[in-house]
Amino acid sequence: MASSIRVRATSNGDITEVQALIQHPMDTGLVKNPAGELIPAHYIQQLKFECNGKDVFVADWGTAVSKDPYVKFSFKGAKKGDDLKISWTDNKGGSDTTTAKIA
Amino acid sequence: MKRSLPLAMLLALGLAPSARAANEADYKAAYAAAEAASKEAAALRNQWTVTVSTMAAAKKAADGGDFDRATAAAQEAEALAKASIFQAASEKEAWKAMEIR
Amino acid sequence: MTTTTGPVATRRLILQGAASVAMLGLGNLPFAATPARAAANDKYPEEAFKQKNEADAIKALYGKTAEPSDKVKLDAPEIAENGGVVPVSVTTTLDKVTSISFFVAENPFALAASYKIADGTIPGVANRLKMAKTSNLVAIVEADGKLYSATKEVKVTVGGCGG
Amino acid sequence: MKTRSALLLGSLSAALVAFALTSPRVIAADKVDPVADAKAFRNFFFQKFPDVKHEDFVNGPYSMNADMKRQWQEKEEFPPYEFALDAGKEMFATPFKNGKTYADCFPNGGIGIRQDYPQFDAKEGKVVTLELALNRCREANGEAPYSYVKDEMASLTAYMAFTSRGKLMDIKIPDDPRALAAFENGKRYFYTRRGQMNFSCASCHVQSPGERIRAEILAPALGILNAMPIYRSEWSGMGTISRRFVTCNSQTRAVPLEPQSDEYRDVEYFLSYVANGLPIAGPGARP
Repeated sequence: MASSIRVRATSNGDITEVQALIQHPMDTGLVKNPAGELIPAHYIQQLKFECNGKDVFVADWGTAVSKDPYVKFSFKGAKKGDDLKISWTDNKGGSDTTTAKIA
Repeated sequence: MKRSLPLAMLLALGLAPSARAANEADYKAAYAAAEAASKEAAALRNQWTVTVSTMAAAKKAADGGDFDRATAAAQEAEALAKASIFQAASEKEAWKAMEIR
Repeated sequence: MTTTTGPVATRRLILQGAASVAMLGLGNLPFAATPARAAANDKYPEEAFKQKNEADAIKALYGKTAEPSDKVKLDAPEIAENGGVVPVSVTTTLDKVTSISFFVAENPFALAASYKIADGTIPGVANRLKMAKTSNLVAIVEADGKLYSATKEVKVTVGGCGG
Repeated sequence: MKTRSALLLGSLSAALVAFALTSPRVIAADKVDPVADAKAFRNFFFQKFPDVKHEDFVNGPYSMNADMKRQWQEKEEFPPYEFALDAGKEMFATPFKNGKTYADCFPNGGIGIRQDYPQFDAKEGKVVTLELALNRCREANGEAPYSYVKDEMASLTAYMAFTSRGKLMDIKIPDDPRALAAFENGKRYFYTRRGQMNFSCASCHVQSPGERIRAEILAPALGILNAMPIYRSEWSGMGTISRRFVTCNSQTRAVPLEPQSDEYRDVEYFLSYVANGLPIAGPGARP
């Protein structure tokens, strides 16, 4: 199955801009399904971006992050072709990881 | 304002006669009338969602034995169905008024 | 009601759901002794995400209070296109930034997201948050150990004409 | 207040224009004239919103409100329909059990043809929409049809729309009385009031585009289907044209018809034809 993480890392000069879109329901645990039962909470808690062995960006998420979450940030110190490792874990122990080349 | 006056009167008329407590027979008659009007509206492919939900409410009230509320709901459903039939008929020509020419 | 849960109904369900779960949450609040103000290390700030209102959440996460600063530029819409997907971003000219967090005051749980900024990472982030209703959106930036904040009100309501 | 008076002025001038136009056309009222209808339809919107670029009408509410447009452009950097698009591309290439694929059912292998749909099928004497053609292709190859309102159909149409992005809508009405009747039937459906709210499609999308219904801005009817299928934050999911028609009906408290029933196919035919010449912008993201 294709990875749940779509990432676009483009570098110009010393700054690499990273955009990530992750396929995840991000259920808050406060919503009822049509049958009236509460849909249990199921959301990504931590998302890590690692480059050249260093965590350049770590996101701690709560239940208020949108479904199919999106995040954008930039960082210095990487160049074209470097590997950017992205991994997330959710409150049910689910996880996924992918590696992208900086374009 | 002018158009909705007859509708309001229609509704009021429907409710007034059942002064004494409605019994199952009243409910059955009211529900049958509502069902006929609702089928006609559906046949004209112009049914309203509120007609369907009011019919369901009528049936639920009847199942619970509350024939007063059931008859009132059935009569309201009939009025709603009749309004949607009126709408379908009047719109046969009325739509041209809005057309961009 | 329509076959699928109409948009209005889901909003109401969310609010009702919030009340019931909140009661539940209080019942088994772990009174673990771990210091609430875990420094911004790798650990997931469980405690902070459990706080209802914004002040407690900030204290649980950072252990200090913030002062508004115009060096923190918070960008969010006047009227949210949809409460489920509100594009929000923050940039700052402050330096030595170690953390950026977003709080939605009126949400069931105020803390929405918190980011650890390594040195060499540009202090700025864009993301999409959920907002239960019209609320103050607060962005907090931790720079050189001090907290700076920016606040903006975002109007949120449902769409459509009823159904 | 400013928009209110602009709206008034707009509808006043439209009424004048309409009045001027009707007199010569009253005689020809019963003869269906799609070309004149389309021209009048487009001019109504071009005059009502003179500073909206013609091709921008396909962006619906975002052509009407700057703040909404900014929120949209931000989302378009990494749009939420990205997953549906990838899923659609994969599904489109996956062969059926009998080895054939969707490409065998469509001209040009199904790539870059969205702007030609819906088409009038002379054999059947009815309008065939893209969603219908996809399901017919599946059934012809022994596969079960997809629901018209669920994600699979949305993913497929999202991919096919993506391959036509930028191409101009190009709907043809053959000189066949049944095709003209279908166009007229679609036009009638568009202007007919329904539901307890007593609204027609035109009540919202012709009389008050740019106005708000609570959080949402109403899209102009011109080019309203060009960005279909759409990812709606409201549904936090993809929606096909069928799903949009069904939900619009329920909003006015009218019981929706079966997806892909004649009325829906004809109104899609009408709305697509009057948008000829405007670019395809699907898949779209909407509130």
